[in-house]
Amino acid sequence: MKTVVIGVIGADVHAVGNKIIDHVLSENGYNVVNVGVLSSQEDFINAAIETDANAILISSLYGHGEMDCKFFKEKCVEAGLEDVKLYVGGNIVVGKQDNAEVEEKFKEMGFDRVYMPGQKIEDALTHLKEDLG
Amino acid sequence: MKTVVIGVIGADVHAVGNKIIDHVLSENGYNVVNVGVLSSQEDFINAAIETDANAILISSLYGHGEMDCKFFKEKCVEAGLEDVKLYVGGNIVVGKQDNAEVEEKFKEMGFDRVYMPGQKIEDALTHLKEDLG
Amino acid sequence: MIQNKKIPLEDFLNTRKEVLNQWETGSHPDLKLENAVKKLKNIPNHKNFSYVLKKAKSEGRTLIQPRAGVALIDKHIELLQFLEKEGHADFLPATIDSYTRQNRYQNAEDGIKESQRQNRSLLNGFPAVNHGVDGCEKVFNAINVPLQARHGTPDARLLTEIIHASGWTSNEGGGISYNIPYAKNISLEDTIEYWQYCDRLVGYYQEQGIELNREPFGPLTGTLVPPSISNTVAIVEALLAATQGVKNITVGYGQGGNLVQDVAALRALEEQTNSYLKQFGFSDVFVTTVFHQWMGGFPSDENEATSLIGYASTVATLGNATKMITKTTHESFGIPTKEANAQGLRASKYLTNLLKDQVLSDSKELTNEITQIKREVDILMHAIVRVGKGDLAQGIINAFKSGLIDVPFAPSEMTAGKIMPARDLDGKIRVFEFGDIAFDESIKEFHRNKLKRRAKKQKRELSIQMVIDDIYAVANGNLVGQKGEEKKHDN
Amino acid sequence: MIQNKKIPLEDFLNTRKEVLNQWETGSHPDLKLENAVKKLKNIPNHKNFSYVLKKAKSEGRTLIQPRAGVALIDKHIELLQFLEKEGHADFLPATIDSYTRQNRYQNAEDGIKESQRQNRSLLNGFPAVNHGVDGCEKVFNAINVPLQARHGTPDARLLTEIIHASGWTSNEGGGISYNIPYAKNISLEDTIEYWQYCDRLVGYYQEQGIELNREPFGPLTGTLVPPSISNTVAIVEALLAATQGVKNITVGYGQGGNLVQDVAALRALEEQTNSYLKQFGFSDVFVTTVFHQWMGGFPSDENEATSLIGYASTVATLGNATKMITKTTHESFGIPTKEANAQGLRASKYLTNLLKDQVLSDSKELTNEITQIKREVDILMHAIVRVGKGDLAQGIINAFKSGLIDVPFAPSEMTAGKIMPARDLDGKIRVFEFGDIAFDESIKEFHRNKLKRRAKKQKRELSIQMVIDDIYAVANGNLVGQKGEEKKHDN
Ligand code: B12
Ligand code: B12
Repeated sequence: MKTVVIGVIGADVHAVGNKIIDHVLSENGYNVVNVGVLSSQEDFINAAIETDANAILISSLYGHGEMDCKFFKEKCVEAGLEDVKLYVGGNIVVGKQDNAEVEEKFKEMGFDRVYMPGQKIEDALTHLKEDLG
Repeated sequence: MKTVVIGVIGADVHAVGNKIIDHVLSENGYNVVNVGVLSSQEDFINAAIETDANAILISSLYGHGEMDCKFFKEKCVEAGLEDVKLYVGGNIVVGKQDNAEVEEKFKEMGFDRVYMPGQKIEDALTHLKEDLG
Repeated sequence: MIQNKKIPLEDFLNTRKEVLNQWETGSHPDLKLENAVKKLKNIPNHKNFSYVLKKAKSEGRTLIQPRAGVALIDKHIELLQFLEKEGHADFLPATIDSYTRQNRYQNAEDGIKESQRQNRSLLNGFPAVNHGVDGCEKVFNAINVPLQARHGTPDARLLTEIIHASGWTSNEGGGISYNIPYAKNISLEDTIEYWQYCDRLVGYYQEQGIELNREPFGPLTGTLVPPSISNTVAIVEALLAATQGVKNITVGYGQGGNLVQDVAALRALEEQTNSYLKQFGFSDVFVTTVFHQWMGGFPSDENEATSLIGYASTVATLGNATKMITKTTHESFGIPTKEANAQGLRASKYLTNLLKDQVLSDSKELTNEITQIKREVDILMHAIVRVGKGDLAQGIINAFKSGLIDVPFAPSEMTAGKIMPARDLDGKIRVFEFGDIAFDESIKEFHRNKLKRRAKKQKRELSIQMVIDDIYAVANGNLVGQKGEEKKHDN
Repeated sequence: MIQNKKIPLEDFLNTRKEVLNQWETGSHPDLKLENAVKKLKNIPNHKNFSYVLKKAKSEGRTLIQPRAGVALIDKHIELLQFLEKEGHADFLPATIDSYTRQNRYQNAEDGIKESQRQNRSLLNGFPAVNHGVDGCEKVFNAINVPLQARHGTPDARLLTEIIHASGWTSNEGGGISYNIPYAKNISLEDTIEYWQYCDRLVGYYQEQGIELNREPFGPLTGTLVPPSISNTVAIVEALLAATQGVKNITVGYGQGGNLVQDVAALRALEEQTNSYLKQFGFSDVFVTTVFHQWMGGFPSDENEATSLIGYASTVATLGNATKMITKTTHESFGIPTKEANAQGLRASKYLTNLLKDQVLSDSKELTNEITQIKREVDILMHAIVRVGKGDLAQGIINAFKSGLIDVPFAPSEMTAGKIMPARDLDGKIRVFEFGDIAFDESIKEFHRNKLKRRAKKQKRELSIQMVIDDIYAVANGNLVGQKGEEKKHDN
């Protein structure tokens, strides 16, 4: 059973998607470790270390995603999590921006998969299978 | 009292605006000669000759205005009505087109005043005063 | 003297020869009835108007249909495919151009040529007669939903022949509703006769086992028409059509603006159409309703227009109409682009779908309004039957002649044009000038009281200026006209 | 132990010193109460929330207000001026950024700097505390309608001080409504105390003859919240505010989706807020209602979004809300541009104005629903008072602790999160998992029956998957979720 850490980063309290992600991934056979809303980068990293996770799925809905995710990959590497897959999704930037540009920005920051508004957790299931086996 | 001929040109049956124009111009002291809907160029010209009109106000709502108004000025001149002011208004072309271009097109055709969708008869009152005195 | 009797087959076939001679496209081999019958029998259910309407009715759904028509066949196909794909239209139309509507096929021909030359449509619709069966069938084959002709043609006999022979399974119109708002001095005798022909053709096909749909044009002039008047016309046309053998009829109503009055009108329309059909001996006609989104002057701001489209969709769905005709954000300017048209459809579909599980529930206000409309319709129907001395066709002709029934703001000289409507305080359409309309004193009292209350509240006279304000109001964002509406339109 | 008692002036002034020390902008001279009082007394009526609300209420109008907030002062002014001019907003907001909401003023400062550097807002709102009185007053002076802070701040004491001292005449929030949906593990004891302070400040100003408006946040999590739960929270917060001397309160409700349930909720909310205020001894509080356009996931198509905005406006107006908070076509993507925001306002205003003369009239369905909501609210209020042993503050804290009242989908650990709502067949929000909520057996039976009927009709289990489908549904154009909603979102 693969383990994934999920949660909502920063000062973000959007809880609905997080609860659904928890349910859908559990139903699909993952061991879900949910750090919940209002979680810091450290909360995600600590949970991933403790549970030996295969992937970290960050949600950011409220617009500050760009600031909140800065140097996250670097910190993961520092913590010895270089092989852990990093996903991010929700409404990860402020406003309606060009999807391709946003994706590139987050890929450059070290995320493996970047999801745009309107992409639901169900859309990530095949990717998770591909990436985690 | 100035006399104006009004009507709706071509195969056009939009009657509501025509009835309002009739009322508003009469209220404002004009002698209104209304040839009604479904009127040909000849209907307008004959009415103008018979009543010694000062202006002809053509309505076209249904989109065929461009075709229906072709050579109207020329026919007026032929009929000795070169001094009669020509106004056209309503929805005079097919579809939402550039206002300035449409205005130019109808001015080239010999119309003195051209009114775009949304311009009501009330908007023409000052012009009529200016033009007819 | 024209009467409401089923046209004998032989007479019909004789007239038919003349009709098919009106323009060269009338000679197409598929206009041989046996060929047309064969073609129509092969139409799959999902492209059959009657079938799709019946299904929607049984599911309680409100389906949507745009207006759309351009001069050239390929462009028209492109347009319809776009509206099907991007707009999720449930039904498609060919809105017919105004020259064809006046049987000016030569003008239409010029319009087609000029449109080809300039590579844009100079016609305000699709000239189906000029394009003939080949053109019309090409359009039909290019889409996946039922197709209907929508027009406003007093004499649509050739047009009707051509579209049905091309697989189009519905035709809008009627001897009254395609005369009064669409003509100036064609007699009702003539237009009723023309439309008896159109209905008889559908009746003929019905006898061959092909159920085509017919749709009287509900909104009439689209301008402050009191519901009882448009409902009466719709019911009369349904009876005239049924007499010719039509078995699938969609009666229509144009949004008035007040939610309760509109839902009441829809419900009264459906109930009374069914009950009058039974009363006249037609027990196997399938009746549905169509609601037209606001038919008067539209706001020019696109967001306001979309909002009005949304409101109309709410009313249609809560009123449980089976079909709704949509408008677009370009309405106040001109014929919409295909994009604008599809956007109107999307906005509409979103709400017909969202609200499909809800209806407006009975309230005292609603049942009172239904009762009021029905009572007025009954009185009008009674007067029509009376002056027809038993014949409905003669009745409606005479009733119009004597002003017993009257339509406001119509171009036609066949209606008295004396009736003058205005809105009451909550925006319901009432009458303040009755002319000779057949309402009894208690009905007139009801209307007068409603309008007096408004005049008092607004501190003004009941006058033509109030009516003009009401006509301008919706485009300005008001339902009940305010003093000086004409000055507000530049918002 | 915190209690629902008016804070003595001395205690308040003591706490105030600490509060003003929380960030450097707390030292502004206008935060001296006598200065603030002078400033607030000079505000003209048309920029005074309480005044404009009272006027709207007396005219039966529904006024509109957007959400809007960006990092920098000048940009925020530009935004608000645009919304006033192009959107015809009746009230303006500063939506506060999320760092400020969590009192992370240093993060907000970084956000301001970064926004200046990149010349675009990297904050999701206006950091009012960092901008201080000078910045906030500059904003206030730049507009011509009343201004309000809208946020979601558990501890908004400093923020509240600053905005009121800057002439902003309304503040959204409350000790419950700005905790449960906006925090994770801050106790209700703390947030109720913080908001007693905010209310006490308003009470102080009231004593000086300045009537400021307060608005509990109605929609809570915006996600399938049963009306009786959000109404109960609103009523409790109104009582808490009134206790501190607040005299002008706008209670809120977020659109649920079913027309009748939404109108019923609005009517029940207004009536019960007034009656509980009287019952608790407050006879001079002026109560209005605010309706929030759909607060859940929005459709991505802009025409569909506008249509939903139009439907919401229809409901608000027919339900006679005094204010409506608008959404935009960008809702599902991110913070809207000023253009998109103004468009949402125009679409909204068009209908609030068009429908101003209509209300939804009483039907059995409507009165039943009002009765149902009121009965549930009464039971919840009763339970709260009971476990508070006479004190409302203790009551609501204990009721949440024991799950007697519970909010679905909340981030906060202070609510049990056991309650599970779902829609019934016509889209009304019902409950199928009650946790420990204080409903009696007959209420539970009512809800269960409604949902059983849906499960039966849809041939499926009452399960969490049904709830997820309901959450996704509106964005897909359905109200009642269908099986497999998650697959439909790419339309
Ligand atoms: C009501 C209406 C109808 C009714 C008309 C009833 C009747 N017999 O009167 C019905 C339903 C029958 C109808 C039919 C058709 N209509 Co129509 N109709 C309208 C609608 C919705 C309102 C018109 C109206 O009454 N407005 C209120 C009056 C008071 O305003 P008005 O007519 O604009 O007139 C005022 C001003 O324009 C101005 N004005 C007018 N003329 C002049 C002249 C001068 C000199 C001046 C100064 C001012 C001026 O002053 C008037 C009074 O203030 C408009 C769209 C809109 N405006 O929202 C479409 C519209 C005019 N119709 C249109 C069309 C195409 C048709 C049809 C072909 C069917 C179709 N495709 O939908 C048929 C045409 C039939 C025919 N042969 O003419 C199009 C025209 C398209 C274009 N120009 O590109 C419009 C714009 C709708 C659209 N966007 O597609 N229609
Ligand atoms: C409901 C809601 C709220 C509720 C939240 C209640 C709660 N505590 O949960 C309330 C009202 C409290 C709220 C508050 C705020 N909100 Co809000 N909210 C929404 C709204 C309308 C719906 C969110 C939702 O629940 N959707 C339903 C769930 C199921 O979908 P979801 O959250 O998108 O999650 C799914 C997908 O995104 C995806 N997903 C999410 N994360 C990830 C991660 C991975 C790896 C993958 C693969 C997929 C994935 O899968 C999830 C399940 O399918 C959205 C707009 C919208 N979507 O229509 C705005 C929205 C998210 N909110 C927004 C904002 C700004 C705020 C506020 C700052 C206030 C404000 N300005 O309005 C505060 C923030 C407070 C804070 N500190 O966080 C903005 C964000 C702007 C931006 N990014 O540019 C949005 C987009 C609205 C907008 N257009 O302005 N909000």
